[in-house]
Amino acid sequence: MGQYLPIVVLTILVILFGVLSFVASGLLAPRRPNTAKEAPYECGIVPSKEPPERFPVSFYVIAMLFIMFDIEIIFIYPYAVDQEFLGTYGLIEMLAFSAVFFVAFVYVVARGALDWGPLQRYKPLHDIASAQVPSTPNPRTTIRRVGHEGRRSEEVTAA
Amino acid sequence: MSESVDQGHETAETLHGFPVTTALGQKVVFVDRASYVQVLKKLADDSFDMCVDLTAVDYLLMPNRAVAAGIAPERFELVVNLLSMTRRERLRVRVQVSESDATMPSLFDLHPGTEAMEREVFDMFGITFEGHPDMTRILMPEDWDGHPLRKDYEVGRIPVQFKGAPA
Amino acid sequence: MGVVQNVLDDGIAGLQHNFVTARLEDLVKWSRSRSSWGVTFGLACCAIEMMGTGAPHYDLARFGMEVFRASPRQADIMIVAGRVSQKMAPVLRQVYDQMMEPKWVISMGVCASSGGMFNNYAIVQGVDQIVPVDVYAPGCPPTPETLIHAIETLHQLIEDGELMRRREANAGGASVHLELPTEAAASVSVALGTK
Amino acid sequence: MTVLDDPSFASAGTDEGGQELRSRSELTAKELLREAGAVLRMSESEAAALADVQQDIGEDQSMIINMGPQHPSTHGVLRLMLELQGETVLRCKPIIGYLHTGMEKTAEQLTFMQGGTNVTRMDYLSPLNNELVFSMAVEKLLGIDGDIPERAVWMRMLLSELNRMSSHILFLATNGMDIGAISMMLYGWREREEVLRFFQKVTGLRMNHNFIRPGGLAADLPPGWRDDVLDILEMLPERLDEYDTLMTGQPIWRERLQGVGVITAREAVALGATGPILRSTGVPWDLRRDMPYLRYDEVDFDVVVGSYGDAYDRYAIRLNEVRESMRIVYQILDKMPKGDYRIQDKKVTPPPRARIDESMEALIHHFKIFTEGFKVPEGEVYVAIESPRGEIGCYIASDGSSKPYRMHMRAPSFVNIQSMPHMMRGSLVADAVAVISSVDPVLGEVDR
Repeated sequence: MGQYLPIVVLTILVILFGVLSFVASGLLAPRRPNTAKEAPYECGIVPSKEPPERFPVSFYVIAMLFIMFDIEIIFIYPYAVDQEFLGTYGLIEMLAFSAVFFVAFVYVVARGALDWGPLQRYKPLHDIASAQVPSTPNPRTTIRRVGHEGRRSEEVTAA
Repeated sequence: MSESVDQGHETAETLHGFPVTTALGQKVVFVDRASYVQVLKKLADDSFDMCVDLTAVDYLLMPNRAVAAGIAPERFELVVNLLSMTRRERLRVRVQVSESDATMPSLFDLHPGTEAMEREVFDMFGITFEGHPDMTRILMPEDWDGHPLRKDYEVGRIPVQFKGAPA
Repeated sequence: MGVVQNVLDDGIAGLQHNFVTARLEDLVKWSRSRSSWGVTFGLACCAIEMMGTGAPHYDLARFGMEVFRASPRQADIMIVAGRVSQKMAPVLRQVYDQMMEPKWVISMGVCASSGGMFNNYAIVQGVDQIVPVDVYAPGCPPTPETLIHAIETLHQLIEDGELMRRREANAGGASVHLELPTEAAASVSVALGTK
Repeated sequence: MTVLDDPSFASAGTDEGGQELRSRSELTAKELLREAGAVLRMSESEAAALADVQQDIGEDQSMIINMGPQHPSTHGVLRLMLELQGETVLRCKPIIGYLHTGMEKTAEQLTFMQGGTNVTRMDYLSPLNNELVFSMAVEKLLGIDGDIPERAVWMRMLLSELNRMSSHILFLATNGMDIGAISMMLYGWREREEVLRFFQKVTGLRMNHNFIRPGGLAADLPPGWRDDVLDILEMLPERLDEYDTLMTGQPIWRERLQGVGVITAREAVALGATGPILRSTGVPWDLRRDMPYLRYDEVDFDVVVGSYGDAYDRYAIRLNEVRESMRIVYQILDKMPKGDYRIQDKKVTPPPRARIDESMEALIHHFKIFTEGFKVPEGEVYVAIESPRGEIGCYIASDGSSKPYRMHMRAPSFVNIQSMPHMMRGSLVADAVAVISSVDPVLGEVDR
C-alpha cells in the first residue's frame, strides 16, 4: 500500500490545483460584461455579419496529422523509460510501430496536403526596363543589380 | 505634334491643338473637358506614360488667375502631372471644371493608378468621374457630408479659449 | 451574506478594506503595476517614439511592459499614440470597450491629448471625449523619457489607488482622472518600487 | 451626453458602407474580374491566365475579414479587407482615411514660414524629405531656388541622405519583425537611435524637426558634427553585414520573400508606383539620378535595381540603398563648403537674433516675417524629389499672399498602397503581411 501513497497524494494535489485556479479566477474576477466585450475582436471594426462556419478541408488534415503524431510520441515515452529492460525486442517493436505512422506521413506528403508554402510566381519580366530609360544622364552614377542571392537559375528571365 | 503658331508678338505653342504655357520652367498644357481623355491617350503613346499625380484646385477666391489665352477660367481645375521616363520630362495638364456640372471622364482605363487619386478628388472636392469603377469616398467617413477642401467649407476650428485668441 | 455577494459581483474589489485584506490588496496592486502590458494603438508619429521606447535603448521592459499585445483582451494599458481622426474614433472606442478591466489609458502626445496643432474638421480635439484618460503625456512627439515618466506616473497611480473601496461612480475601468502637474515646482515624486 | 456613456457610438460608426469590399454575390462578372485581377488593363490572354484563381466558388466558400485599422502588421492604421478562401487571398481592398488629418486644409491657414511644421508630420519616417520638397517648391515660386548658399544645399543633402538611412533601417527592422525575425526589430532600432541622436544634436528634435525652411536651414551645423557623422558611418557597415548574415543568408528568409508580391514593370508604371517598388521590377528610375536636384549630379553613387519585382528584391534594394547613402554621405563630408546656412535675401530670412537688440528695423523686420510671413508671387509649381518610399511631390498654387492658396503633396505611399491588391492576389495571408511590409507604407502621408 505504502508505495502507491505518493501517486495518490500527487493526483489529489493536481486535481485540487486545477479546480482551485479555475474556480478562483471565475470567482474573483470583476464581471462587467458589455456588448463590445462579447463581440469577436475584428481589429477594432464591429463585425456586421457572422463569419461562415465552413472551413476548407486543409485545416482539418493538419489537425488530424498533429493528433496522430502526438499519440505516437505518447506511446514512445513508456518505451523510453524501460528501454534497456525491453532490449532489442522492444526496439524492433517500436520501429515497426513508427513505420506504420511513417507510411501515413509519406502518403499525406505525396498527396500534397502539406505544401502550403508561399505561392511563388515568376512573371515574364520582358525587358521594358532597358528600353525605358536611355543612357544615364549622369556618367557618375551606375546601375547595380541586387537580389540575386539564392535565386534558382531557371527563373532568371530579365535581361 | 507641337507646332509653334505665331500669334501676335509671342509665339503661342500648342500641343495637340491646345495652348501650352511654361510656368516657372515647367510646360503646362490647358486641355478642355471634351477631348481630355483623347489628349492624354496621345500623350501616353508619345512616352508620357506615367501619370504621377492627379489633384484638383478650387479657385473660388481666385477667379482671375493666370490662364492661357482663350481658356475660360472655371471654379474647379483638375491638375494632372505626367512623367516621361524616356525623355526625363514632366508635363502638367490643367483642365477647367465648371461648378454647375462637376463631372469629368475617368482616366482609369488609361492610367489605373489614378483610381485612388480620383476617389480622393471626389471626396475632397465633389468632382465625380464617369466610368470610375468605385466612385466612393476614400479619406472621410462614409456618412460625412460636405467636401472639406472646397474654399466655402470652413476649417472646423474649435475656438481656443485663451485671452485674445484669434476668433 | 454581504461579503460573499460582494465578492461574487465585484470580485476582489468587493471586499471591504480591513487589516486582513490590506496585505492582499498591496500584493494585487503591486503585481498589477509591475506587469501591465500595453495594447498596440500606434496611430502616427508618436507611435514611432512609442516603438523607440520599447526598443533596446530606452527599454520599456524595465518597467514590466515587456511586450505590446496586439489584442485588447490581453492588455491593461492603452497608450493612444498619435492623432485620432473622426474615422478612427469609433474604432478607438470599440478597442477600449473590448479591453478587460482593470484598464488604464495614457494619452500620448498633444494630438491625442487636445488635438494638438491640427485644430480642424478631421481630428478629434482630445481623446478624453471618447475614452476616460488617466495620464496625459505632453510633447510632439514626447521623447521616450517623457513617455516613461508618464508610464511611471501611471504605475505610481495604480499603486496608490484604492482597489477595495472602488467608487461605484465610474462604471468603466479604474479610470481616475489625473493630469500631469502643470507647474514644474511640484514634481511628482516617483517612488520606483519603494512603498 | 458625451460619447463616454453612449455604448452604441462604436457600433454605429465603424462600418464604412460603400468603401468596403462587397461580397461576391453582389458583384457582376466584369467587376469581379477587375477586383480579382486587381485593377489592371489586361489582355484577354492574361485574363484567361487569371483562371488559376477560380472565380466560380460559392458564396459560403470564401470569408471576408478585416486586417483592420488596429493590427500589428499594417504599419499604422491601414485597413485591408481580405476575401479569404482558407489561407488564400482572393481579393483585397485597402480602406484608408483612418489617419486623415486635413493637413492640406490646415496648410491653407498657415503662412509659408509655418508650412514646414505641418508638412513635416506627413511622412514621419523621413520628415526632413517632406520639409525639403516643400521648401524647394516655395523657393522655386519665389524664384530664389538658384541662389541658395552652397553650404545650405550641401547640408540639405546630408540631412536628406541620413534621413533616408534611418528610414530604410526602420524598414529593415519592421520587415524582419513582420516576417518573423523579431530580433531584427531590436537591432534595427539600436542603429536608428544613433542617427536620431545626431538629428537631435543638429536640429534639436528627434523627429518633426522643421529644420529645412524656405530659404535655407534654421541653424548651422553644431561644432563637432563631422566626427558624429563619422561615428555613425564607421559603426554601420559591420551592423549591415550582421543583417546580411541574419537575413540575406538564410534559406527561410529567401523562401518567405522570393516570388512573393511580384509586380512587373508595365504594371508598376501603369499603377504609378515609384521608388523601391518600381526599381525592383528592373526600371532604373531614381530622381536623384534621372532628374537631379540639389547637388546629386556632383556626387557618384549607384542606383540599386532589382530584376524580379518581388518582396526579396525590395528588401535587397533598401538594404543596399543604405550602403549607397553612406557612400554619398562620405562624399558630402569632403565637399561641405563654408559659408552661411541661409539665403541673405532680406525678404525671406529674418535678421539674426543678435541684431534685433541693436536696431529697430531689424526688430520690425523680424516681427513682420514671423507674424505675417513673406509674400510669394502668384503662380503654381510642382517639385518632386526622391523620398525613401518613392517620388514625393509638392504642388503649390499661390495667390500672391503669404499663405499658400492650395498645397497638395503627392505622397508615394498613397500610390504604392494601390498596387498592394495586385501583389497580394492569390497569395497566402502570411504573404499578405510580407507584401504590406515590402511596400513599407507610412499612413501619415497616405491619409494626409
